[in-house]
Amino acid sequence: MNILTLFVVIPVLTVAGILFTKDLKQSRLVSAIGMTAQLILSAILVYLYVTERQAGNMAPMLFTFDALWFPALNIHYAVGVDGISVAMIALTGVVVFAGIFASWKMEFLSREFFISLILLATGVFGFFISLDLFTMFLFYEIAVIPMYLLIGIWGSGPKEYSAMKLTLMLMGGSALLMVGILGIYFYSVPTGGQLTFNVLEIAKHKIPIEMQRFLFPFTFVGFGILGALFPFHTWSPDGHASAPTAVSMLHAGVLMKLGGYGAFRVAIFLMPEAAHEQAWIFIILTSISVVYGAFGAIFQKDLKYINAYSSVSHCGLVLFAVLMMNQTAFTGAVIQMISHGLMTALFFALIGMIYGRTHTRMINEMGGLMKVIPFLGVVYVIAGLASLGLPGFSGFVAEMTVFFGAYEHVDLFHRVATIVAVSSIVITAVYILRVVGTLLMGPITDKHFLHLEDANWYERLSTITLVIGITFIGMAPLWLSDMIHFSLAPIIAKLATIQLPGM
Amino acid sequence: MNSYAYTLLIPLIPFFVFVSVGMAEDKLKGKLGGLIGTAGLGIATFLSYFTAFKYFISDHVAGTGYTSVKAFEITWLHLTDKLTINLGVLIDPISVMMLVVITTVSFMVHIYSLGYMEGERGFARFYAFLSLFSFSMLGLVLATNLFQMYIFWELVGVSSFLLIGYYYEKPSAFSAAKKAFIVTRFADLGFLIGILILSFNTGTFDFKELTNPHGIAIASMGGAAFMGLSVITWALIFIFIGGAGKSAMFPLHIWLPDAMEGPTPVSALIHAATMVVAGVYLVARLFPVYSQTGPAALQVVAWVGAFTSLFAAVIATTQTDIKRVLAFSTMSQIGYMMLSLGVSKYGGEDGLGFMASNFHLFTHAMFKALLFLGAGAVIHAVHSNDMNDMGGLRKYLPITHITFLIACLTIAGIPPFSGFFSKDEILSAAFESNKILFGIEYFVAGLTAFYMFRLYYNIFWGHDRHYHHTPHEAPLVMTVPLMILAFGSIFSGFLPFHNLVTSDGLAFESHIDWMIAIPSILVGVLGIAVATIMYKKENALPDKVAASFSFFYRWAFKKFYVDEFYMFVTKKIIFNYISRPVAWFDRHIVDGTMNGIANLIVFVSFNIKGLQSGRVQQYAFVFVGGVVAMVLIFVYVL
Amino acid sequence: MSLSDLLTMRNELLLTFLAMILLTIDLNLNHAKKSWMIPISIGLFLVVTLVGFIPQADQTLFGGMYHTNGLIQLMKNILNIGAFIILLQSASWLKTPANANKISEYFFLLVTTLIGMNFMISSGDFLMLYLGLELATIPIAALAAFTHFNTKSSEAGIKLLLSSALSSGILLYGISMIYGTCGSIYFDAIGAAYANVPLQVLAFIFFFTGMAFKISLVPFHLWTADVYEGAPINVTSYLSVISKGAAAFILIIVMFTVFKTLAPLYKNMIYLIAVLTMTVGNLFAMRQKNMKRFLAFSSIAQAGFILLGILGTNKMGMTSVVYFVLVYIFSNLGAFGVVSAISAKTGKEYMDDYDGLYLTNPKLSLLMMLSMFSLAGIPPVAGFFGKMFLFTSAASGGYYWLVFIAVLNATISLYYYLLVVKAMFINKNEQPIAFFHSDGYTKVGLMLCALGIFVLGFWSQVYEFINGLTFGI
Amino acid sequence: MIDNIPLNAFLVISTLMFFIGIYGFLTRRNLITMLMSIELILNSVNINFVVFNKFLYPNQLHGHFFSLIVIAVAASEAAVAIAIIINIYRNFKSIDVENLDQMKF
Repeated sequence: MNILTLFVVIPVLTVAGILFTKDLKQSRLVSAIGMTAQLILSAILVYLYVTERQAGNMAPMLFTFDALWFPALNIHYAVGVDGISVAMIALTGVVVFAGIFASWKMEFLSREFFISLILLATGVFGFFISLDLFTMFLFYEIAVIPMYLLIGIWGSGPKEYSAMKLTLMLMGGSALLMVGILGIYFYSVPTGGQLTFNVLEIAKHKIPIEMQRFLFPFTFVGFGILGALFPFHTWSPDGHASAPTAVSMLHAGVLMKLGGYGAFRVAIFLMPEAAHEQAWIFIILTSISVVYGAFGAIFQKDLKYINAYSSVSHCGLVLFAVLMMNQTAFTGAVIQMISHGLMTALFFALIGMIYGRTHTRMINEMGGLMKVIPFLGVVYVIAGLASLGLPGFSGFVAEMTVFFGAYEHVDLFHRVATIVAVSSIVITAVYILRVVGTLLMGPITDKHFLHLEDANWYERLSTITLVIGITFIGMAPLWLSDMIHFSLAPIIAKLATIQLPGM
Repeated sequence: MNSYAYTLLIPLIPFFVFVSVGMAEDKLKGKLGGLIGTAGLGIATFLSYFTAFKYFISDHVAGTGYTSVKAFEITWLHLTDKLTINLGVLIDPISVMMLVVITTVSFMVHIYSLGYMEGERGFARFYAFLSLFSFSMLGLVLATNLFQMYIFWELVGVSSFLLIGYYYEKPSAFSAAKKAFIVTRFADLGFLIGILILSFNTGTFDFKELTNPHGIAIASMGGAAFMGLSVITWALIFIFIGGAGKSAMFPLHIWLPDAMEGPTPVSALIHAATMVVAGVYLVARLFPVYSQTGPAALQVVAWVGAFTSLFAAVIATTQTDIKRVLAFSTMSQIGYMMLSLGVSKYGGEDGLGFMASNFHLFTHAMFKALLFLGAGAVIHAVHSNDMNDMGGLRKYLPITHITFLIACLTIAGIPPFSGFFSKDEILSAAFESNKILFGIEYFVAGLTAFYMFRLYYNIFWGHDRHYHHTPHEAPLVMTVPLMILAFGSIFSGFLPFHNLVTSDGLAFESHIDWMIAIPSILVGVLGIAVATIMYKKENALPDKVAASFSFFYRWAFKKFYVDEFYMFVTKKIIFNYISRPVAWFDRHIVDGTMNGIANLIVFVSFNIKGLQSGRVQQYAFVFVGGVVAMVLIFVYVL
Repeated sequence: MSLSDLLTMRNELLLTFLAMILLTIDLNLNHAKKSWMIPISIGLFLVVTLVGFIPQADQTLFGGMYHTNGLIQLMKNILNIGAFIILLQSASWLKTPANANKISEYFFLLVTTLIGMNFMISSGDFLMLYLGLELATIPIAALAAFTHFNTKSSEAGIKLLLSSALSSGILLYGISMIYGTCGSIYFDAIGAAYANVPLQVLAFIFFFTGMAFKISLVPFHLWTADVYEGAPINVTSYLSVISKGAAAFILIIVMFTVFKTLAPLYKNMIYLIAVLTMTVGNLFAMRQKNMKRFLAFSSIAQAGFILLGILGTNKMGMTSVVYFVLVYIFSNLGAFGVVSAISAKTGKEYMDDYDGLYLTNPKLSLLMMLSMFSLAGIPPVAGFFGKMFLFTSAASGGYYWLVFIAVLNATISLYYYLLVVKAMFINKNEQPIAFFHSDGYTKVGLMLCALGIFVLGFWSQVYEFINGLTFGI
Repeated sequence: MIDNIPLNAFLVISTLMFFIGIYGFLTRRNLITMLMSIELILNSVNINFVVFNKFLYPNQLHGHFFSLIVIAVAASEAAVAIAIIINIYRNFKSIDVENLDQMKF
């Protein structure tokens, strides 16, 4: 069997396995085994990919597998990966793994919880391996829908409202996406050819520019909604705030990345001309996202809201980078996705663990936690520092690559936008330090906190996995960056063929 | 690889100490963590001295200039086609000098802290952070390129943050740490923008390429003008903003006084001797670029330096917290260094200011570290920072007293202490360049002597206060570093800096210009004299003076309300008028629109229910109406 | 024409025999044994259904009045499968004492309407079409009024009958005009003779409204909700699935053959009606608390989606419509099956009653959730594929904005489908519906639905098979 | 004799009947009267079929047969309708269509 198909098969088998379990202990064990296998498989994939590339395989996608599914519509089950998807798969593997351990004590309807969680993961993995727009869209929706149950059943606060809002807004996004994908399909080849959903095939031809102009906004905004594009981001704060820990982790950590990845892989890759024409609108929106999210975060009091707004800011940077449309910025976008995925998952994991102890997420009700739960405190500080872009952590690498890529444009508009985006690093520092200060530092504000226990083994495992990811990328980014860099060659070649008007 | 490859170990040893001590923090009993840290830094110090010896003396061919050597370099990240971030070790006169400064002071602080921090909760953590700082700072000075410098620049920022916030349970300590981080972060934004502009115009980060005065990189600078200044000038000004933030230049200085919340050894290491001079080092590093392509930027550097030195000195005369006095004094002295760089030119004797700046950096590191550690010993003895709680301590703390006095004399510029020599060079450089700046600096020299001796007398003279227990001299681990640093303060002035650290690497002749030196000594003596009159014995004079300048005194005492201004801008304006509206806008307008759409749908849904009236005849009516409508559409529309 | 040619009509003949046999058996059973009718009927119906799968050559009978081919046979089979599932699901309701004497009547009426539908689909002229249509409608009115002690049931029956009489009157008026202008009632001849003169356009509109009534398109849908609510659940599911499916089949065949020259004109009208139907259906469905009424409006919205396939006016369009109806049958029957099972056991029909259902009846809840997702078009269940292909065929005609509106409507529909999911999974309930065991018929019926919902999407051969039979303009 | 009457006259009659039927259906409150209105509509259709056949296509019988079958279907429809109406009368003691609005919105 093709190694990529395993990425879908293993979760499905895990789900099937959980169906036969009886209680929390069994179901979490099965999930843990399944997702550990998945993590190992991700690592193997990275290794195989790198060795294959070093062996000189220059194909745009590796490990491809193609099976005709609906011959009448030429829908294929087509999978394949390049450096970008490999990186995203590895990210997903890590986050899902950490997510399982972060929900080790999910007592209520535990079987159903793990099933939904892993279904979500299946969707994400499937999305990243897909080369066929149809299956991509299929997996996209598979990934979105379990969110409703996960938030609605196991969430907190106004969970029904948040779950509904999140689901509907994301489905609204897929309405746009559907138009975009179908439009691409019907213009995928010059008149008379066999229509195709295959991304690589479509990329060989140029979609007529009038259609691109029409379809690009649909596709980009469609994916952008999932990527928390301003002003369509409002599902994110509510959704994250209500979601249970592992769900927030997965959602912010990997699901939102579907937006950025899709915007890049579909919107920009297939419709570069229109992207080039219309980028300015979205650059304005994303620059706003970046700064606006950060300012929004300053004012919040709920830890999850803070992190949700910070996600808006960071994911805004992903889309911002994608729109810059050069190799460096694309690389930066991917690294930022991975970096943000790990960081935000770590944040949400920690928030969940802290909430599990203090039973509040309001920062002004907490204080001095560093003294009682030093492990979580230290990891929180690490996450915070990573989030504000400290060198040595992944966030720095990502942001710098993005900024340099964006600044590569010589015109004033792009440069001003870049500087606006760059300024977010200060605002980020403000809110991160505010949280760290109020939450962890200072005297202990509540005497109940004196008896809190520090992290358990599974919590340590969950957080340390993510910390390792963050620091590893932060310290030695070259392999990742080069892996992505190389994979961008086809799109860069395609971009180079565009006639740039007036430039 | 070359014969300097081992220098890689100098930053790496503290790094490994940081990782190992940091990981095993709670397992390290007693002073073990501290000892590991100190030992590690001892090795690094030894290697640094060895490097200095090797570079300046053994490897040096007489009569030639010092060239820079890339001891080690790896690619860390590819950014664009041209720009690659490398990490490496660059050996040249200023980096070697900085190595010596950093390792010396850091080593002293490590030893000192064994005594000072004894029994503190998180003793090992303290040493882990110290090692992290040493690593970052060494990485910074050894940077082969601008971006590496930025990376370590951020890292020193965070280690400073961690160390200031060491007493994290004290809200004031953490807020000081936060302030330091955010202010420097803001400045780093400027640095980053500067890097962006500079690197895209020159196509390189590498210092060797950038600063080669005959290289392509400098030649390619120029570029379009923006608001009357060339793009490169703007880039350099932005980069200087970064430096100004780290070096606490006005108006980005507000974090430094608060940073004194950290443990005193930290203040000595970071906020006096090493990190705060990073800005100076940055400008010195890029000095050829500044002097060749951005004279306007250098002007900015000079004036900011001069103003800060005056501004800080004035404030220092009014403060009562001894560490804050020292902090303002640091600002003032760094102002000197900046000024000196600002007035310098490139090459030969014109580069006097450059040399003087580095010289002063070196001597200042010694005496300021000494001052801080001395202050630490005092605080250790009386458990207070406020000079009103001190007095007559010379009997109890003899060693501290003597070393402190030496340091005060040094900073006051009294020969033959080192401060005299370095300050004299700066004044000479300023004299040759700009008489106004020179005048300011003269005045500041006097002020410096005054406030330092005000401090000195307030601590060690006057009558005893009510101490909780009798103050006692610090243990030997603390006094030995004091003595070593005192030794350095006295004799480092005799180092032949004009042969070693110059703008173009070539030695030049330098001598003391007595026409400048004698008035400067006199000014220093005058300052000391005034301080002696006012503070040696308690009398009413200081209050009278304060009263007669009450308005001015109050402003100076309140640090000219700069903090309050920032507070106003951040808390009131940004928080209230940007962040709060953004949050409101997000909840009510953006989210409101989304919810509004949903509510609208529900509203419509509720209001059209009458259509389904339950009456079959109405249904039929709608049915027939539908038919008619379709007919009409077919007839009139299609 | 030999007698053996009549075997071409094997579906209709078998169903007729079945109806007769049922009546005969019923006459010979005493009261105590009436409930035997259930296994007998279902078993015999299964035989009929299976016979339908025997391949058969294309053939024409009665000079073109009746014809059959692979596509038509497929449609009939789809309807048979649906009807079979409904029969299974009706069992537990029929066993209630109130129905003890009416079991065979139920089967008889139901089979009769199915005969009508089969004739309707097979029709080659308007006379056969009309006959089939009426045969399919009038017995349903009787079925709707089946529980005669229930006022709602009678009301539903008369509302259905009166509305359908009006609509068939208008439809007939249209047919008479077509006859007047074309001189024939045969589809082939009319298709060839259609010249889009105003009277013919008018005739088309009248005809279309008649069919639109059956599929319940806005604004001809108003009867739907009331009848669905009033009729017994299994009749409702029959109406919403089989009756609607049959009408959709014949509509698309007629639209693609008889009225193909009108296509450029009617596309715009269908565009409008599709938007109206989806939107109005959704807006009404949002507020419903009664599950039957809720499903009624949801089925109106679904009908709007079917129009998207017709709009494609190509082979892809027809395939997607047939495929969608197939998927829709399973999804909707899944939902109705659960509602029916619960109603038969507890008599509860309101959404609030479903609160906390998952904790007591997890399997029913899961099936209900899957059906809801399938109806909403959420992968990986079959409904996603059905919707997706409909959208594809609409997009093939360049109707991108319509696709957008449709998907937005699907999003709104997801809202109310999720309300059901929310009730079952999220809402807390002091007194949830207690756990109960369904009888074997229901279980089999529900399992068939679950199987269909899961398999139809992934098993692409189904789509390919349909695609091999369909045609476009 | 019938040949002297033009086709249009029949069509006018049938159209009038059709609309009278629809009008009656929309306005009469009595269920039986509504049913009668339906018959009017169906009869107008019958007239159409017959006259079209007679005048336009005299050499075939489609129209005649169609109208015959419509009559038959109308009869069966009426039968079922009246059965239900009787049931309604039992339940409501009235056959006024106004009463039939238990289910709405």
